[in-house]
Amino acid sequence: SKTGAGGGSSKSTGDAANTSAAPVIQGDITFNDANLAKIDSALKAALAGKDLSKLREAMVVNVAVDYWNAGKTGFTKGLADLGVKGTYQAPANGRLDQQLSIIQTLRGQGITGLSVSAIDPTAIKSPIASANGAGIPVLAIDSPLPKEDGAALYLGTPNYQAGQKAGEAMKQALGGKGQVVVLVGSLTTSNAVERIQGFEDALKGTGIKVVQKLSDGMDASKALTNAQTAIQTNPNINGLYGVYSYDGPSAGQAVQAAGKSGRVKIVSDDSDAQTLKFIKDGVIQATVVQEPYQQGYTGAYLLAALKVLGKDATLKLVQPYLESDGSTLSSGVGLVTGGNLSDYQAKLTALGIG
Amino acid sequence: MTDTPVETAVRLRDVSKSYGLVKVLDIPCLDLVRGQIVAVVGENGAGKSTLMGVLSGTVTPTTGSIEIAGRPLQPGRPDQSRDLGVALVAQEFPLVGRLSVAENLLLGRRPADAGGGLFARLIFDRRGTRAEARALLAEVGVTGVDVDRPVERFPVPVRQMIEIAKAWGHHPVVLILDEPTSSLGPVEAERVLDLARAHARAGGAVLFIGHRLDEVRAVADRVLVLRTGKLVADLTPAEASEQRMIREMVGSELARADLTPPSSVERATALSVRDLTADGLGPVDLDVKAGEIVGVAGLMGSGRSRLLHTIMGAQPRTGGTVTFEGRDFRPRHPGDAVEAGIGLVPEDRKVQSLLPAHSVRWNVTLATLRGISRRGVLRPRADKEHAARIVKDLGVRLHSQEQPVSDLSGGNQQKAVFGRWLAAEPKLLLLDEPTRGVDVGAKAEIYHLIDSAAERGLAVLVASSELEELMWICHRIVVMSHGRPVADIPRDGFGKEVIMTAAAGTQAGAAAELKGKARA
Amino acid sequence: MTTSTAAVKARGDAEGGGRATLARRLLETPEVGVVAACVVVFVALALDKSTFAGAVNLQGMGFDLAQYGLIAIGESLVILTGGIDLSVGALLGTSVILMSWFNVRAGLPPVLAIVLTLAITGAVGLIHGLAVTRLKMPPFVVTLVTYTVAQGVTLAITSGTSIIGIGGTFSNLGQTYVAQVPLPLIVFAVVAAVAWFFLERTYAGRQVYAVGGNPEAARLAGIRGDRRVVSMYVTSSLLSGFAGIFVLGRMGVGSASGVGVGWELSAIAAAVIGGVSLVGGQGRIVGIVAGTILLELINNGLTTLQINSNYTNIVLGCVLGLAITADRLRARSVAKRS
Amino acid sequence: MTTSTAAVKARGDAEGGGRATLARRLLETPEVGVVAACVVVFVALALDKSTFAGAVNLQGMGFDLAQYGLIAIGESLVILTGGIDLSVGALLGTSVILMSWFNVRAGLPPVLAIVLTLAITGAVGLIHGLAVTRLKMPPFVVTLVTYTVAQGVTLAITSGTSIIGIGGTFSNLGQTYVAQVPLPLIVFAVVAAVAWFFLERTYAGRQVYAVGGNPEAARLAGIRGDRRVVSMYVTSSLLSGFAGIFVLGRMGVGSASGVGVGWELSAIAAAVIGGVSLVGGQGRIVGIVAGTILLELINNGLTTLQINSNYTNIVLGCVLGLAITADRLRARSVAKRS
Ligand SMILES: Nc1ncnc2c1ncn2[C@@H]1O[C@H](COP(=O)(O)OP(=O)(O)OP(=O)(O)O)[C@@H](O)[C@H]1O
Ligand SMILES: Nc1ncnc2c1ncn2[C@@H]1O[C@H](COP(=O)(O)OP(=O)(O)OP(=O)(O)O)[C@@H](O)[C@H]1O
Ligand SMILES: [Mg+2]
Ligand SMILES: [Mg+2]
Repeated sequence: SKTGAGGGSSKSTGDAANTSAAPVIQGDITFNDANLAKIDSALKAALAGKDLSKLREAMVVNVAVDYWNAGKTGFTKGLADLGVKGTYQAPANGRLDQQLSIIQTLRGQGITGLSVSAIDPTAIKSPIASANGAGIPVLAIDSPLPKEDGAALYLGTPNYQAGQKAGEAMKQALGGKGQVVVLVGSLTTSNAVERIQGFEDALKGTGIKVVQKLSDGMDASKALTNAQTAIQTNPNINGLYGVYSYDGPSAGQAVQAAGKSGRVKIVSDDSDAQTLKFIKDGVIQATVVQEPYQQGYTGAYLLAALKVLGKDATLKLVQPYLESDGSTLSSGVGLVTGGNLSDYQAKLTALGIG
Repeated sequence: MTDTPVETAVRLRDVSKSYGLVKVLDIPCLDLVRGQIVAVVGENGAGKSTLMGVLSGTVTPTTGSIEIAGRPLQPGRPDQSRDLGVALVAQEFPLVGRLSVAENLLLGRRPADAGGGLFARLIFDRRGTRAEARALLAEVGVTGVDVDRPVERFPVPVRQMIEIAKAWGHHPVVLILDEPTSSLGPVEAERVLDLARAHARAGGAVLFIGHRLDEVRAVADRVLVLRTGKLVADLTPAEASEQRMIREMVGSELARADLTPPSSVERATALSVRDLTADGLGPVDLDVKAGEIVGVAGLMGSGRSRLLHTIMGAQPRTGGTVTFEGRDFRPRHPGDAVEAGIGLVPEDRKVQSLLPAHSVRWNVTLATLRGISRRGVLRPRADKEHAARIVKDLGVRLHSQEQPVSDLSGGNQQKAVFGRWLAAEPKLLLLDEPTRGVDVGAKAEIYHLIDSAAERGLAVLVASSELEELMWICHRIVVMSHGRPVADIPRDGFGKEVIMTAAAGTQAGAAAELKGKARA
Repeated sequence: MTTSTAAVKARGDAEGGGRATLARRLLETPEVGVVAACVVVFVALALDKSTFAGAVNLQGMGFDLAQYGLIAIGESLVILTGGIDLSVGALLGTSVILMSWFNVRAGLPPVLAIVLTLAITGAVGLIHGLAVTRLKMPPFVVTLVTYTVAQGVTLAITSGTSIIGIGGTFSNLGQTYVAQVPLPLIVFAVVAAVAWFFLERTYAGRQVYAVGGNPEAARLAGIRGDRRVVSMYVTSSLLSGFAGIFVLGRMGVGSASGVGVGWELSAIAAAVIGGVSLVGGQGRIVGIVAGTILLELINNGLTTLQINSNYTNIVLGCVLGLAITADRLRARSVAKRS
Repeated sequence: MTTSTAAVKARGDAEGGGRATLARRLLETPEVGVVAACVVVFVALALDKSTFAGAVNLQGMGFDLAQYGLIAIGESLVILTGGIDLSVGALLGTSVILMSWFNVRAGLPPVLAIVLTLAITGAVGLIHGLAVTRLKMPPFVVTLVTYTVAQGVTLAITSGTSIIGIGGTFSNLGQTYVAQVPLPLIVFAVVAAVAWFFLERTYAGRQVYAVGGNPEAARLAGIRGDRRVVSMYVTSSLLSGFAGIFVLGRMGVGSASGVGVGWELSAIAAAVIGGVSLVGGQGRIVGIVAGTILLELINNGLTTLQINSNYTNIVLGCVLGLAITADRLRARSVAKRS
């Protein structure tokens, strides 16, 4: 039998029947695409006729995961459109010291621009300073960096905002009442910390309480164990938030195996294939998605512009599209639900990352 | 007795040691004086090493007090015992294999001529250490050992001499020698006895443990006999006849075993070696018949161990042929030899024989595991009975089969290893220093076991540094020198002189070789 | 005559040992400490939180236990030979990916995917064993290389993208209950029993201990130690692959997120806590299993008790430290009294 | 007479060794393999990529080297005594946080923060040493507990938020160049030299080898082995704290994101690659330093060559495997010929 103790009560295993009663969560996949497209063409126009053959751009992300495959695709596409050479680097294990070493080493290789998704925004300060000192413009992607760190621009979705979006979705899913457990790969990396912060802030003042944050040390199997133990030893838990891209699938698997699909709501981050499948099955209610593709693509444009046109000229070009803080260029944040899943998948396919 | 006041070197009061419920040492009162060599004899497991351990601080006594040269010894503090002037040559000589000879010789101390300043106390004086190490070795009569080589590269006898030199270097008040000669040939053994005498003459006290009673008689000024941890006799040299010592040790009269090998019946040749060569060995020609006990004599480093190891397949052979039981025999691993029916009792118990942390039962059944299992499965009952039989046959003294073998006394460990191989019922048994550390009674018993096995057709090749032993039990003695057999002496030609001259590789030896060949 | 005296004495001594009471015997068994710790932790948690000992949570722990337990046994077998296998966790992660890849991308039926993957892990173990025995390379380095390469292979195959759509056979294996007992747990129990039988009841198992205890003595006793060593490395790697089946079945997706990496530390810890000596030659299956259970209880308990996650590691470390210290004190008092 | 015969043989052997040419001697030095590997890798990389041997890259490697090297030396000292220290990396991470906390949150001047942190790490080492020597606890478990607790402490102090605003003293220490050589690298060189001197040229150092090689022999020789062992654990922990200073100075922020965790594996690997035996009592500083350099060269080289990050781990593992295999083959041919 595939039903364990306690799972037998739920006769309907993980079908959408249960969810029908649940409030519908409002999906949204518009991102900031329109604005970014305008920036791309503006930069392209400004760079037209300039000699870009000497440029060597580098994109350094925080860990080699699925999320960044789209980023890499975008970056490569951007480089190709511009006719620029470049390199994409990811610390294989997502370790801070690896990332710092990579940046240090790249600097020794004579790159002309660096976009970086910092594992630790504070620790990246001195590498950026020395890069700037060597005339290498730095673009922060994905994770924002404090102004004083010296990055010229930030292109991405503030993690805090993504967390808030997840919180809003959770609020709708639970109808404003319940107990939630957060599953996360690390409680110390800044993007996770910020997301959880945003998530908790969004839930403030509602009847929803975050009772536990469980770290799994970047191990999907451990995440599954955590989710399982949490929902099985505390029957009051009716919501799970999976922060890392594999946390959603692990949460979905745990809920499905426990026969509680639809009764325990799941909100996750990122568009892991399994996450999308679980959304289709109604196991996961919603997932917060970002646009790593754009961070790569527009990032390549921005780096070229920063080096060739200079910082001031570039900033002037993008000025109209910046957020209120004057240095953030949002790549937008979306929410995929059962309702807009097929649209989202169509969009991915169009970009060549489906 | 004499006009000079007798100075007490060691004073023991109410000293006892128990392991669990068993009291292994119980000495109400014992004084040792300077200027004497005191021999301690007793059966295996009588408590001799325990007594020495207590004196040297390595064994914490359960009760009692000890004074060394008038100063009290805190129990279980080897460093303090050493400072008080006790130096121990342990039965299992503890050397740091990876460190050089020089550093081992001066382990835990500084060269004597080092200054007293802070610098000299902290900074390792390499040159001084080396020089003193060389001097020490020369003093105990070992020359030509490269003091920079790691100790692990030297064979057992050299290590034994290094251990003695190490203790000697402490200039102790009390020098304890725990079976110092058990792995040495006669000449080195004599050197050690001379050292002991010199030490006593110089006003030190010597405690000498030995199972070779002739040595004990030759060297002792006083003989203490231990039996099951108790002091049962305190003999003057005049009283200490061999019979008397044995009687006291055993607690009863021991019929002098008939120490002649079984009359050899004409049998087939079991082992035939032709032109055998290996690293540092050969070429060797040798035949051993079934039921024959052949001794291998030689000086240390003469290749006895290598010969046995090469036959066993434990050391790669570089040439020659071995025929065993009529078939060409080319072992590539000792496992092949065991399967063919050959057993080896190696010379270094600790390194080559024992699983120190494991039970006696596991140790004695090691070579017969496959045999006592049924289709690969061990049956606990059969396993235990098998082990019990071995232990009983060999008279191994222990509390329980399940105690770690390292808790046994040295001699009993040796008996356990012996039992392991006899139980395998081999057709050829290779023995390397087989009775090292075994007491007289047990020795006789082991000889008896060898004899009866030989009567049943076991061929035996014994390498030993103890010439008496070879002369007692062998039909024939092959003498080796520089890796080759230089003489083959039949039983009626036995004599220490003949063997020694042959071993030394002089012309006399060559003559003996000729003579031996002529007779063979 | 002499002999008979000695023999009589020996028998007397032996009986002296036999007379020891059961309680004393128990106290002297090295594994009793960790088993007791398991019981204490379990009872304490069950009293504090009724759901802890509930069937649902016990089942959940059963799944975990099977995963960790399988590699802990493999790890211990290698440690018994005097080696160490750092690759068990990473290899498990890789075998999860290999199985999904064979199944999904190469379109092979699940059974074939499993067989192929096990063949690969077995080959890896063989390489470990040969490198250690033939080339005399330090096991730490050999398996560290695999640890690194295996993670690399996982990443190279997936580029970080999980493989979805694996066959139902896997989830049948990984999620089925037999009489309410998780199938993986049953398999683990069987593997543990087989390992116990091998180590305690076969001559080959005894030889493993001998090789770990003193390789030279074992060699001169005619034991072909190299074969034993190689086969233990192969078994360890195979068990990693085997555990991978259940992990994959349970997760339902070939996850690329470093599954298994770091588990070698838990496996080694379970072994050491259970009384396996890292020097080799010493340790028993009952201790290893108890060590794994203890770790699982503590880990699960931390989640169950909803310890503030900022403090879980501290609590985990402290409980572990306490358990081990208590065991050492017991061992010391036994040693003192003897 | 007898003795002299034996002597002749022994001398023969010795002279055989003494007569060896310099080349032969070199070939027999155990560390020569890893040093050669360093040279080969360096030259290969420098030829392939001119920027590799450029000043900027060399300086960068210098910083890395100092960090890893300091804890590799501490780790090796512990391994020499026959133990192991799993906590070096995690403790480094914690000391980074402690220093920043003392400095920023408690408002202490940097020097005082450093002193306090070193005192704490020293105390941790002391506890390790005492647990290992007095309670006879397995070093693996003792330091595993610290490994876990230290990570927990880091999290508990920071709740995951990095501590910013540390004093300039740190960055002075961590980022200064002396004649174009990074200060941390100089410090590392000094520490290595001191460790070398200690191990090769002081009695205490030689005693460490004795204790690691044969604890019983050392005890019988009256060596207070426990003191040596304890002091090595203390040194190891202190060096972790010490390395923490430079890591903090280099990063300019008390990073809560798991700095140091996992470094113990690199440290152990560097030691083992450099010829340190995990059994204890064998290994030299020159090998350890070379092992660290080799790892750093490979790691840096992978980035320099812009290996696709999906394959870095595979390449890293393979290069490591090759280097070690080559060294083993060398050692084997030496053993055969001698
Ligand atoms: N650590 C231990 N635990 C239990 N029993 C021990 C331990 N050490 C020694 N014994 C026992 O104490 C007794 C005396 O041993 P000891 O080594 O003193 O004998 P010995 O007289 O030196 O014998 P041998 O001549 O064989 O060396 C033996 O029965 C031995 O089994
Ligand atoms: N080159 C070698 N390869 C393998 N084993 C060796 C080698 N040289 C010596 N041995 C082994 O080392 C051990 C000790 O060497 P040693 O010089 O004592 O042997 P030996 O010449 O036989 O001495 P003895 O005649 O005193 O027994 C022997 O067991 C021998 O098999
Ligand atoms: Mg003894
Ligand atoms: Mg010999």
